[in-house]
Parts: sequence; structure tokens; C-alpha cells
Amino acid sequence: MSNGVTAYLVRLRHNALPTTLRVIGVAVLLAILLYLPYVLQFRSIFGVRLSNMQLLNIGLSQVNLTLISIIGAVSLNYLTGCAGLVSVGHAAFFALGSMVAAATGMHLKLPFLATLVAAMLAGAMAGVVAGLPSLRVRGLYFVLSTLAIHFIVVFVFAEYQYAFHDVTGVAVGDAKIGSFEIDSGIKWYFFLLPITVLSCLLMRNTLFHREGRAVLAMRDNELAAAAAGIDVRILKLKVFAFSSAFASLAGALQAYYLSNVAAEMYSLNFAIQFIAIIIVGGMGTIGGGVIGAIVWLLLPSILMGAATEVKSGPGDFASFLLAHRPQIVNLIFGSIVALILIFAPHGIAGFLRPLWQRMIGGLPWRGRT
Amino acid sequence: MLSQFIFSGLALGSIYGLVALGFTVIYKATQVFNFAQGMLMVCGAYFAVTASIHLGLPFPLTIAFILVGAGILGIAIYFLLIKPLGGQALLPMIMITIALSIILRAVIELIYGGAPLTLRLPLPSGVFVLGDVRISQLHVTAAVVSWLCMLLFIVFFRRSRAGLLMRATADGYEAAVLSGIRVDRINAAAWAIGTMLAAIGGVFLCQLQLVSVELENIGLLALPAVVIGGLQSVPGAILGGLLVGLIEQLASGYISPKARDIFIYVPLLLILFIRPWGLFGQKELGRV
Amino acid sequence: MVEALLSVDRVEMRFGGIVALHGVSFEAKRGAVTSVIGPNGAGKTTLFNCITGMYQATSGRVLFNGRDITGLRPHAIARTGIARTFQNIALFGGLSVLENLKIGAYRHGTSGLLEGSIFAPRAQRDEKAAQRHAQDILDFLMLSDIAGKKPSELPYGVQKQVEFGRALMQGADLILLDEPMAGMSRGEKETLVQLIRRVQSTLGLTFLLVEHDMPVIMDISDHIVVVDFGRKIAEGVPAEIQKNDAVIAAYLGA
Amino acid sequence: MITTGKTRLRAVFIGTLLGLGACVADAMAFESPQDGVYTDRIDWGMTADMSGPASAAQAPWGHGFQTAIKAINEKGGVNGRKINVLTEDTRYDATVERVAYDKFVSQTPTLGTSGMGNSSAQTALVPLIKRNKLPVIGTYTTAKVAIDPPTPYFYGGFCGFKEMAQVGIGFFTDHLKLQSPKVALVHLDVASGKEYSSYVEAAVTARGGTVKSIPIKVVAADATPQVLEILAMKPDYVAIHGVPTTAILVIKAMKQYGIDVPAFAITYLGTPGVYENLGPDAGKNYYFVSCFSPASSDPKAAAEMAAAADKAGFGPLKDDINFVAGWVVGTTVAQAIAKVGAEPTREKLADMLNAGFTANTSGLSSELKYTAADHEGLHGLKPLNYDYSAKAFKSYGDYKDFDKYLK
Repeated sequence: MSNGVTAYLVRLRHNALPTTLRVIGVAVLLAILLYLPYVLQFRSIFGVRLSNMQLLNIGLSQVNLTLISIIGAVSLNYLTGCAGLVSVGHAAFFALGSMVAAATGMHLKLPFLATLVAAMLAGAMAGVVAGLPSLRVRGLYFVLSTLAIHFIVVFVFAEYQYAFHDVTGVAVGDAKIGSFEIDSGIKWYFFLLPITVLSCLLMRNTLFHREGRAVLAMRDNELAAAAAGIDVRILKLKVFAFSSAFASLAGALQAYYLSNVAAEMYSLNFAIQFIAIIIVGGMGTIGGGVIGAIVWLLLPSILMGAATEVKSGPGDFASFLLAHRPQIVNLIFGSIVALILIFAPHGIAGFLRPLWQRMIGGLPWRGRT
Repeated sequence: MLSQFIFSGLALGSIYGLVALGFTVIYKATQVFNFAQGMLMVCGAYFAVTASIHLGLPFPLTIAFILVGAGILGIAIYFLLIKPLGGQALLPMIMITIALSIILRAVIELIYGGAPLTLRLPLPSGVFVLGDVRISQLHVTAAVVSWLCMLLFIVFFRRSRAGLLMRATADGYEAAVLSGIRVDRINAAAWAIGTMLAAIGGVFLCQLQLVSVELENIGLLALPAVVIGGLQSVPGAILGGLLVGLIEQLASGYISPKARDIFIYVPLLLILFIRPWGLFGQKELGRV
Repeated sequence: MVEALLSVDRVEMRFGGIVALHGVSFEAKRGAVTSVIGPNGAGKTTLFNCITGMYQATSGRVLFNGRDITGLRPHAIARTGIARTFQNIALFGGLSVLENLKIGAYRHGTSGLLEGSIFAPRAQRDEKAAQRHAQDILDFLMLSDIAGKKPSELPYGVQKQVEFGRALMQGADLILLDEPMAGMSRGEKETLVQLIRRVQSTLGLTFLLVEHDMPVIMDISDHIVVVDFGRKIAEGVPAEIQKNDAVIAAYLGA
Repeated sequence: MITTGKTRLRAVFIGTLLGLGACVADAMAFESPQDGVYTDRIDWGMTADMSGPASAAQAPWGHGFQTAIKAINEKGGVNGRKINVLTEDTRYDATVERVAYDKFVSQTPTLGTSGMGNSSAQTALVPLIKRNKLPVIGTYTTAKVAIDPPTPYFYGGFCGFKEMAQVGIGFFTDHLKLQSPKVALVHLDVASGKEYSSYVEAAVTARGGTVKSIPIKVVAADATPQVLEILAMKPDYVAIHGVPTTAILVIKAMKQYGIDVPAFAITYLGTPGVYENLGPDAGKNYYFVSCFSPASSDPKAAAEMAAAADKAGFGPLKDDINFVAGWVVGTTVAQAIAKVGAEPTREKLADMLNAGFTANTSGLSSELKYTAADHEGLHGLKPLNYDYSAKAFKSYGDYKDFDKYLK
């Protein structure tokens, strides 16, 4: 019997909080997640009305869009952080997902949920194609191949849009499950939350099993991974397909949420935003993608809200600040990214992880960098 | 038609080549794939605005101001952002340049406002007529100056002591440290030169168009140019730039302007498959 | 006479104009420890890379278990039952010691990413088997206490042992060790020598070593192959090699 | 992994109960939504691209809007209340536009909103605008689906592409005394460019002419290919759709290749910046059609706006067509609120506009009139260009003179 390893596992468990506390923790988290949309919708907590700044200038649709972005960010983090394949073409899969959802809905008359599945399948297939260059080139050259793929997909999207849809964009159908239409913020929230949690869990679970662990090994040392019998080339394509399927799902969900998407939306900046998210959040961890997406999508709004509140102060300076709010928010934001890169290379998740581990002892969001 | 396209393609390509060259210099020295190259180009245009409109400097001093400003900017970027990050993985290095471009854009808009500005430098603006072909003097000037800068750089790189040190540093960081080269200085110089080259490109582009942060998008065409040419190759960057300029003009002229991206990025993908080290780069030896 | 598990037949390796290996041939007998020695730059690691598929030999053949494995890709060769360690330790820095070992069990599993994501029974089975096996190996190597540590937290010698453990996890018939003693202290070397002996006797595995430490080589090897400048210059049992003039010349000359 | 199944189930159960309890507590305390009307102020939303790719045009629009409201507030506001503009910078991003819209509906409720200068986002929002009943008054661009048929609660605020094409083609065809005009159309290869292209085609074909549509990229660095096509076609005049940079590239290249025919551009391109960049040589043949009057083209009508702009520090913008458009929308919004009466609500506001409303834009625009059948508002346009010696915009007649071209 292996006493040492068992001892290690037992130690993990003993560091954890007592079971009752853990139950309370999970219960509170769940209660907050369930209650959150109502707080944001009615702008009040237990009947006490809250001001906009007390709610950090955040609204329900921002939270919904953040949930969608979490799927996108975590899938990129899976590809880039866990498998070491740096991609700047992630927006392409968003575009593809929305295009396929619209096309299967319009031309094949598939119902809403079926179009989501179709988008995932198409994303997986396109992921294999986009992953092909990884067999030939690596590092920076691979990054550039994903850049090329981005431009090509967006071009195809634009051609599709002009050929089959309105000039202002691709209209996707209503989000209907049977006769139930998802048409309000709260409905969307309760539809997106489980999908997002499930997507994150699915990606996380792989890392604790055979092939997912091999993905991490491949990232750390390709040669040694091959020497252990891992077919690195096939695995890269699989990871690409897996990650792209989720990115396409996010793209399709976003398209349904907005009800109309245009090729112009999927700019290079859109893709770069996801890279920024995983860097800010922390590379190679599921939690990093989640935290990064939350910070990246909600922080500007908080900053903007705070900037609006700053009305007093030395006259000219305050009015200068007020007139240039967006630029100042950008400046602060760019600087935060730079500071995180320099001083916290493992992102916010890397920063929080020691605290988190001490608190609950286990390794719930496996930490890897 | 064809000769017309080729002339304007070469002229534009020369500007791209210049920006791409700056990119390559930075990449060779510090291994940073600079997504902010387009924004550095924009900075050149705004330096020109400050010198010429705000300070009212005469033209030669304006040029000097732009070069000095760009040089200082490059050095500052190296010491503030690139050096502290030294030797990190690919992605953080890419991201820091993206953060840099966000910051530069915000600063430019804070200083100059978001609206495009008009800047008129005393550069030739007439037209040469050669038979059927009409060539803008501004295009010719841009091409000639770009080629001069490239030549100057190549002479500097091949012949001068600083150029030698720069090449030595590019070839091996540790070896350079061991042999007593002050790597920081060399790297900072590379950033200064890279920024200056981009700035000159920016001055010409803002003469062809307006002074605006949106010029960044055009500067980003230097990216495919360097890849097509081969990241490490100085002549490759120049030729890559020319090629992108020609493709742009011919594809827009004969097919459709929309097709431009496809005609640039599909060959890029092919090149990555067939000659991943670029048309003019050298194959890097490495194990699979 | 025991049959050859691995036979290297006139393997030649060129890099552009440089010839790193000039048609080297030798055999590794089943259940034996065979060592490849030679001065620095003699082509020992190149030979290893040719055997394991990291390099594509320019000509020649490699037979393993009677099967021609020339030209197979590294992972395919690993799957035929050859495990290896690397000259500069190649552990997976992001994984714990336990997980590093579990990677060794990769070739025994069959479950894929999707099965892993949904805790499919097959994925669970693979995981349990890997966990058991890894625990056994850790116990065998007496490394159980460091199961949760990251490689970077461990001393050099221990890292080498972990890498050795990962090779054992692969359940291979042949294990290639590339300078396993390099950078180790006297005591660590002795531990490893005993370990190799123990593995050899209890599990009946075959070893192929590249090593510099002459006393260790002479002590542990059943058979020694000497290469210099890409050519095999001698071959035999340790006693013969110690007396061989060509070998002495190569070492003294170098 | 560590929590056992049973305890986890218990946690989920307790959590669900807690959450549901909280929701019930909240539902009890649910207040009726206010429409952004308070005792001393009215909140009004405004979205524009203030820092993104379209900010060169939309930021002046936003400043014009803010300046108009500021001027009205300084005169005491509307029926005793000040109008408080909540500005959201959308950076030309459809998702941000959506967030901003939702924000004005219930997060920081406003009486209505203006701006919304992204036609894709606008198209996406049309179903929501119908459902949420938040009036959108005075948009920077007007998507076809929003006004045809009229969307309840949606009222445009900019010259329409269709009218621009009709007036431009009509005026230049008559001005140059052409029977069947040959027109070259340079347009962006994006959505709005395609739309404009179809209107120009219709207008030219109606006059028995021919049109060649030549696309150009938003980030073009050079317009040689486009101008060579123009050269090959030898058109009577050129129509231009685009952004300021593409317009400048085309006009400059036309001059380079010696093409000496007039060109008229869409309203958005009639800014002093474009004329300044072109210079008198290339600029004298460059016209644009507009439903707004830059300050210098009609100083008398613009007196109040000019004074307010100077006071707010936006003096240099008063000749910018976008600033004027923002100002016109700002004054329209204030007049509409004033007309609804002392206690405005979203519903009353939309009902009033739908019943018929004409804004007094004091000559800064053509007639701005909403009816049940017409939510577009502005229709009349006139051609303008820039007089470099007088340093002022010059219009070729009055808006009414060109109504004959509208169909």
C-alpha cells in the first residue's frame, strides 16, 4: 500500500475547511448566483433600493454577456494556456459559430438548441483545419497562421452575410425552446449560467484524466511527451477541435443574445480582447479564464461609473477628465494590463490561488502555470 | 493600367517595407513581435503635427524632431515595458505590445483629440507624367526616402560597430553578455531605430491621408510583410513590404478591394506551410 | 545465448554536410544492461535520438523485438515498448510528481478528451489504473513523500529519479537512459545503480545507457559499445573494453 | 472532488432555498419603474462612439447633442426640470451598444435615448425597442428595418441614404444638363456602402443613366485602383460614400490623374476637416448633400448654436455637419419633452411623436417632422460645398428647392 501518496491526499483533505463550513460556502455562492439577476433587474437588495454606483454601474445584460465571454475565454485558455498553442484567431470561431447558427436556423430550419449543437460541431471541424498549421510550424509562425485564419474566416462571413442576409448583419432566429422563448434578461441569465458552468467543468474535467493531462504534458515538453507515447500531432488537433467547439458555442450564444451580428464585429481587436482576458486572469487555469473575463468586461464599466461620479474637484482638471473619460479609462486599462504582465505574470488567478488553496485546502480549480 | 498599379504598389510597398524593417530590427534584437508597430507609426505622424503646427518648426527641424522623438519613445518603451518583462514566453511579450498600443492611443487622443488632423508638410505634391503613366510625386518621394532609409540602415547594420554589436546580440543573447556587449544599450538602440523607421513611414502615410489614430490599421499590414519576408531577414522585410503593396494594388485593381486580405493572408498561410521561415529567412535548425 | 531485443544496423546520420554517425551497428540483449560510451560529441545522444525516432536516420535500420521501427515517429516507437530519459531532465514543469508519473501510463489507456470531460467509465478506469500504478512506482522508488511537489521544487538528483520513474511507468521492455548519473552526488549515483539493478532483476527489463562515469559503467554494464567521431570503435564486456587500445587512445587522445 | 455527493446535494438545496427566499423578498419590494423623471431633472440617454473607430464623426455629434442640452438647461431646462444626459461610449461595438440600451431601460432609467450610430446594433435592437418601450429619438444613422415600416418608439434623426442618393443624382444631373448621366460611385465595402449603392443605382437608372459601383476598403492606404476605374469609365460626375480618409484619397487621386469632374459625397463627409485636407485645388469640385446646415453656410440660423458652441469650448466644431446634427437632435428632444407637458412619461412621449410632431430647428436642418407613417423625420437635403476664399460653406439653394427629386 502506498502510505506516502495516501498521506498526501489525506493532507489535502485535512487542510480543507470543515464540511459544514464548506456546505455553507457552496450554499451561499449558489444563493448569490440565484439572487444576482433579481438584484440587477430590480436594482434593489431585500427590498432596499440601490443606486447605480452601489451596484458598480453593472447591469444584467453585462452579466449575461460576461457569461458568454467566459466560455470564449476559458476555451482560449484551454488552447493557449493548457495546450500551449497561442492563437490570435479566436474571434474567427465566434464568427463561425454565429454564422452556422444563423445558417442552420435559416436554411435548414433547425430549432434553437440544434443550431447550437451544429455550431459546436462546425467549430470542432474548423478547429481541426485551423490546427493543421500547428503540425508544420510552431511559436510565432503558428500565431501568424491563426491571424491569417482570422482574416479568411471574417472574409467568408462577410460574403455569406451579403449573399444571404441584410447588409446590416446576419439575423439569427429567436431563442426558442419548444414554445418557451428566452426573451428577457433573467431568462437569459438562467439559460446561460448552467451552460457556462457546464462548459467550464467539461474543460476542467479533462485535465484530471488521461488525455487532458497529456495536453498539459505536451505544453510543458513536447519531446518528452512524444517519448511517453503521446501522439503530439493528433493531440494538438483534438485540443483545437475541443476548444473551438466551445468558442463557436459562445459565438452562437452571443449571436442569439444580440439577435443580429455583422462581420464587422469580429475584428482583430475582438480576438485580442480574449488574449488580454486570459493574461489578466491567469494562463493555463480554468479559473483564470473566468476571473479574467469578469474583470475585463466589468471593470471598464465600473471605472466609467466612477469617472462619472467624480464631478467635484479642481474645475478645469475635472472637466478635462470628464470630457476625456473614455481615453482615461483606456489609459488606466492598458496600464493595468502592462502592470499585471510585469508584476503578476500568473495573472489575477495566480495571485489569488495561494489564498484560495489555504482557505479550502483542495485544488478545486487546478493551478498550473 | 498594369504599370500604373505596379508604380503605386511599389510606392506603398516601400512605406510598408520601411515599417516592416523597423519591426524586424526590433524582433531581431529583442525577440518581441511588436503589435504596436502600427501605433508607433501613428506616433510619428503626431510628432510631425507637434513639430510643424504646435511648435511651428521649419521643415528640417521638424524631421529632426520626429526622429529624436521617435528615438526617445523607442528607448522609453524598451526600458519601461520590454526589459522588465525580459525573456518571458511568447504570449506575454505579444500582449505587452498590445497594451502599449492601447496606452499610446489613449495618450494621443488625450493630447490631440480624437478627430483627424490635417498636416501639410512641404513635400512635393505634383504629378509626373510619363506617357500613359501618371506618378504622384509624393509617392515617388515616399519610395525614394524609404529606400534611402533602408539603405542607410543596411549600411549601418553591416558596416558600423554598433551594427556589428547589434548583429552579435541578435545571434546569441548569452554569448553577447559574456563577450561584454552592453545588451541593454544595443536593445534600446534597436527599439529606437525600429520606432524611427515606423515614424518615417507614419509621416508619409499621414501625407497621403489624414493624421489619425486609425492609420494604425494600415501600419498593421507590416505584419504579413515581415512574415512573408521571413521574420529575421532585413532584405526580406523590405521585399515583403513591396510584395504586400503590389498584392494590395493588383488585387484591388483587378479583382476587388475586399479580396485584398484574402490575397495577402492566403499566400501567407501557404508560405507558412511550405517555407515556414519565410521567403527570404533562414531555416532554423531544430529538433521535431 | 540470449536473443537481441534491440539491434541497430548500420545507422548513419547526417546533418547537412556533417556526418554524426557513420553506420553504427550493435545489439542490446534482452535483460542486459548495455552501455554506449565515448568522448564528448562522439554521437551518443544522436544515436539515442535515432533509436527513439527524434531524429530520422539517414540510412540504416533499427529492429526492436524483431520489428523494424526505423522511420516511425517518436510516439509510435514509445508505444512499441521503448522508454527513455533525457540528458537534460525533461519533466513536465506544470505537473506534480504524481502527475508526471501518470503521464507514463498514457500508452496503457484508451480514453480520450471527451470521455475525460464527462467522467466516462473508461476515463475513470484509466485514471484509477494510472493512480495505482503511480503509487506503486513511487513506493518502489521511495518518493511517495514528494508526490504533490512540482519538479522545480526538487533537487536535481531527485528529479532524475522522477524521470526514471516516469520511464518505468511506461511499462516498456527497453529503457534508454541518457546520462542518468550526470550531476549526481556519489550517494545518489549508488542509489541509482542499485535501483537499476533491482529493476533489472525484479522486472527483467533491458537497459541501454549513455554514461560518462567510467567506474559506474564498468560496474553496471553487461556489455559496452564505444563510439568516437560517429564510429563504433570497440564493443565487448567491461573487462575487454578496459584493455582495448583503441578505447584508451580515444579517451586519452580526447 | 472532495465534498461528498451527499453534502454537496445538501449545499445545493440550502443555496436554492436561500436564493429563492431572497427573490421573493425582492419581488415583494418591487417598485414601479420610473421613466427617469425626477422632481428636478429628467435623465436622458445618449450613445455614441466617443473613442473608437467611428469617433472622428460621432464624437462631434455627441458634443453637439450635449451642447444643445447644456444651452437649454442654462435657459432653465424643460418645464422646470433640467435634462441630465447620461452618455455611454459605445466604441462602435454592437455588444456595448446593447449594454448601454439595456442600461437606459431599467438600470439607470431614462425618459428616452439618442444616438445609436451603429446600424448593425440598431437592427439588432429593433425588436427590443418595440418590447421595452423606451423611446429612441434622434439616431445618428437610421437602419432601414427601423423605419420601414415604422418601429414604435423609434424616431430617426439623420438624413437618409435614399434621399442623399436622390437629391445628389437629381441635382448634378440637372446642374450639368445631362440626359442620361454616367455616374461612378465609390463606396465602402461594408453594409451601409452596399445600401447606398442600391439607392444610387435606382436614382440613376430612373434618369436613364448608367452607374458603375466601385468598392473601397475602410482601411485603404491608396485609391489608385478605384480612380483608374473612374478614369476608364469617364463619368459625368462621381458619387462618394465612405469615411473621411477614403474620400480624401479618392479626390486627391482623381486630381493626380487629371479627372476634372465634380464629385458629391454623403452628408457624413461634409466636414471642414475634409475640405481643409483637400485644399482649394482639389476641394473646389467636391460637393456633399446634407439635411443640416453648417454654421458658416447660414450664420443667422446658426447664431444661437455658434454662441453655445463657443461657450462650451467646441467652437471649432460648429462648422462640422456632425456637430450640427447632434445639436438639432438635442433641441428636438428638448422640444418634444416640453410638448408632452409637466409630467412626461415614455409612453406619452412616444404617443405624442407618433401623433405628429414638427421640431423647430431654426433653419439648421430641413423640416424635421414625425408622423404615424413616417418615423424617419428628416427628408429634405441640399447640395453644399466650401468656398475657400470666404472660408465658409456655400449651399446651392434652399432645402425646398430639391424636394422635387425625392420620391
